[in-house]
Amino acid sequence: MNLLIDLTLLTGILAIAATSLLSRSLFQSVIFFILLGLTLALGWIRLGAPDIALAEAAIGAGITGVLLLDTLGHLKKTGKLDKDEHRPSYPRLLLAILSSVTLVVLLLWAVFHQPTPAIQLHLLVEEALPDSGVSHQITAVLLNFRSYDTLLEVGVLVLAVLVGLALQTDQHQQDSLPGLPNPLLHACLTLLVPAMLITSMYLLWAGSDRPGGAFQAGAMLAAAFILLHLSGIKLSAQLSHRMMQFGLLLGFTVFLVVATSSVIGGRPLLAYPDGGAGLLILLIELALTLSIGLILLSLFTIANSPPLSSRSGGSNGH
Amino acid sequence: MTALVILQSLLLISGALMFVVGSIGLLRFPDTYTRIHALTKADNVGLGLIIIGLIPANFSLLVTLKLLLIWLLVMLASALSGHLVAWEARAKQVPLAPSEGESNDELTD
Amino acid sequence: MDTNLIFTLGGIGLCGLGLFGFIYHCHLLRRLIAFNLIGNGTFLIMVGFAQRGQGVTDHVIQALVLTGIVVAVSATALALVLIRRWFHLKGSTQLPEDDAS
Amino acid sequence: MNMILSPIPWLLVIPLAGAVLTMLIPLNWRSPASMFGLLTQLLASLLLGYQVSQYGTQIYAMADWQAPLGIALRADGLATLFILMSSLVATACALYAHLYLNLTKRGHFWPLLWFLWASLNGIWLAADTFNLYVGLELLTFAAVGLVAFASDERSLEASIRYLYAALLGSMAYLLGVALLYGAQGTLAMDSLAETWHWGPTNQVAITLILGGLLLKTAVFPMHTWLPPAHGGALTPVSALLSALVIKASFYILLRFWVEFEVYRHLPSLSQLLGVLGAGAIIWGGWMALKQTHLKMVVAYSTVAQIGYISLMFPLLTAENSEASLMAYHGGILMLLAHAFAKAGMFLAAGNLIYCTGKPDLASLAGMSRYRPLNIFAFGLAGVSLMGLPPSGGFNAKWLLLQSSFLSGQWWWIVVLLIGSLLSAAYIFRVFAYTYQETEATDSFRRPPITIELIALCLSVASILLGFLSIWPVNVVSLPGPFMEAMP
Repeated sequence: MNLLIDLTLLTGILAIAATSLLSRSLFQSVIFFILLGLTLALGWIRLGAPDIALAEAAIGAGITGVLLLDTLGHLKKTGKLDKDEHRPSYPRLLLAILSSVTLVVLLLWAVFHQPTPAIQLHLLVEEALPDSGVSHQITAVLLNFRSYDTLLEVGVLVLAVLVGLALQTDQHQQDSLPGLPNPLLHACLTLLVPAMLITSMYLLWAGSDRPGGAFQAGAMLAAAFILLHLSGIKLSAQLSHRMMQFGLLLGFTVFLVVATSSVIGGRPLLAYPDGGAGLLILLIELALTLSIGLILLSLFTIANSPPLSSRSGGSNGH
Repeated sequence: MTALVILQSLLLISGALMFVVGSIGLLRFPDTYTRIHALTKADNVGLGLIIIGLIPANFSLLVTLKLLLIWLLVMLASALSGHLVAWEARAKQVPLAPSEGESNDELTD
Repeated sequence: MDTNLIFTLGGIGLCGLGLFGFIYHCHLLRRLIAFNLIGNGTFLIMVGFAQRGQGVTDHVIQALVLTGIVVAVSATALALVLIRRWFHLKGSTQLPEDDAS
Repeated sequence: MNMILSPIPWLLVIPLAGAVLTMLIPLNWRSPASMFGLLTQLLASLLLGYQVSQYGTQIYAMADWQAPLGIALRADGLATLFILMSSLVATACALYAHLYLNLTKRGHFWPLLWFLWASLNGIWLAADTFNLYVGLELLTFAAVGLVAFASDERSLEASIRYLYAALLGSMAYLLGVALLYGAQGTLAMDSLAETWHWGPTNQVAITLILGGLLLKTAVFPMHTWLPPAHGGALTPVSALLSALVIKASFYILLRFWVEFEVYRHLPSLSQLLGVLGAGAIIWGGWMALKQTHLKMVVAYSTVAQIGYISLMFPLLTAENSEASLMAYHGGILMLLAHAFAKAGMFLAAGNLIYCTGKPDLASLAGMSRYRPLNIFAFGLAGVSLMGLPPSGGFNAKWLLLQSSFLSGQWWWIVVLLIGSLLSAAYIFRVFAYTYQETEATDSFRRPPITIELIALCLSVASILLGFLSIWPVNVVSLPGPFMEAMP
């Protein structure tokens, strides 16, 4: 029975992916890509990974989907979307088929000759879990055992926003998207947005002993912000530029300060003091949630703001 | 016990059928407005049936409340998005399908 | 055939499809979608393959995939910013066809 | 060892904090704050150099969790040398950028540079495969941002190409890491090496990892993204990219190659890498000879130089350990000499373009009379790239030649000779343009003397390396897991 469900999901995933890749209409491609994210979320549940399912649905399908759709809308609005889409050349098709077949064959060969792993990392995790300050293994890995990775990963998020900002010259420019003046939408927002905020906080809180955590909570927060943004209530207009920047960097800064303070205290980077791990993790996660929400919102609005007219001709101006 | 299982199965299957019907409607109906109708109505009822079918599976008050909350939120969201699509379509003056004519492919342009 | 193996195979399929699309298409948005397919496939392989080897739910690899998903969305957003600027400057959604990689 | 005195965490914390700080403070404070950061970075790298040469390889357990569970950092001789190299080159480029860019551009440059630096240090020190993935992505984003922020059409196109190639490369790397984890259940390099066994899974994993890293290093024939990106960026960025960024993926490649003893088990792969390197030397040199824009000549020269460095792989053979050691030293010296020479050359080229206001070779006419110091800097860098004595490049090529003799692979000698001739040709071609006297306009802009001196310092460093080669060779031969895995 479970096998049947798995195989159905597998077929569905592959069919949806193929449609998304090969569909003639770009709009259809994006829609099918979002659909793929949602189907994959079901797959993650089957794999026993509810945390990833949450992240996939919220970030992989939700935020990525909104970003893609929005860009598509922008390209359409500016006209002539499909005109310059001439068919790729024949050698390119050949190369594509050849390399993808090679990859698949190699991977299949690798997968069917899997040896038994010599190291069982999950045993080590279980052993160390009581000292980690949280009781949910994934949160323990993300914010304690491998917190260095997470620190750099938040750096990647900040960096993406930074590059976006660097490509705008005038940072105070408002984006061009007009809000939707729909009365029913605004009425529902008063109900939906608080519900989303509560869910986000719940996800954050749940992260210490159940599936959930800063990233899922941040994505939820970002969804609420984007919804508000789309309906015309612009957070970036409410907050000053400086406040916004501070909010973007808050999570990374708090993380870095906690990391560094342990060095000054004579312990390795990122080591939490005895007994304080749980509280510090919660503090970091709280700051991260807010920042991730704002970062994802900014990634959306930066992409949205009107690109500036190209600057002075020479690239090597002084 | 078996009666309960049969009832559950009936609810779940009919809920799934509602989804199927809704999807067929989405594909077959001629214009945006009727498609919204098919989608939202079938989904709300379908999800409702499935959720009622799930409640007795492992009864606890908390889970039941959560399931009902999910239903409520989905209904709210689908009503709202249905309304928005129709509103936008009207603003752009997407025409109603002529009673016998070709379908105008709104979703696939 | 257990669940882990099935989804590992699904991941391999996604990687293959994605790589095909990434090389075949010229349209930058389509290539971005293809990249995301490779990414999703890789994540499926990561979890499915690791859990197949370990025989239990492996929380370490799941945490890594969470990191990977966040990195992938940042990459997508960055690429979209660049694509939009490119579109604004050149009015085109693909790169000039000299010898695109 | 006292945890506060270890410079390892500071090598990561200072750049990351620098990035945050330079994003928050007003534009005109960003440079002074960064100068302070540069100074502390230099001090921290020197301290690390001292500690490693005194006490040997240092292991640093992040968050106090030991390796297979947590993430370990490892500062061995190789890592230390690269940290010192990146500190010196990045400092020079940063000073140059401070003088070269206007206030707004500078404001955006600093946070990107700090992120770039943090990721570089993170990669040099990493001893964990997944951590390397995150570091590579951080590096990619910073580098793409730096290319794109010249914000004209060419650099934008180059940055999109670069981003797509780099993303594909890191995905292949991640796929390889996934396979390794599935086969062995660990991500740490040390425990991977301990439990390594050459099954099909590991072979495929290594193939994917090498493929991805080769794409990111722009090894021929996957180099097409490199020349536009390195040639189209702003001058200090070009220097950073050519001197440091491509070295990061190469460094990871080398670590995998030696620590997992790939050379012992896949000798055919090492010959393939050598062939690709030979292709890069010849094709890159030939293309450099055909370019009409000065920076594109320098960019294609990078393609060729990557080829030289890749020649170290076929020479790292299990049969002849003496030849292998020589090839290893030669390759590392080549890499080091290239970092200094290419940074110096890009900066000198940027100065020349600044003077003429045009990027093409033909407008260089008269430059050797007008800016002799600059041409001298360009020439010194050229000497090292061509491999003329006395320079770092000469010593490196000499070691590679000897290693080819010793291991009996004479065909690489032919390649090295052809490559040297080609590089001499494209460098003298640039010179020929600067000596031309035309009656065209003689109104050149005068660059500040300081930015010319920075270029000169880097070029001189690449020559000095010829006299001081013994020091880096000793550092990279310090005992550690890496040297134990050497043939």
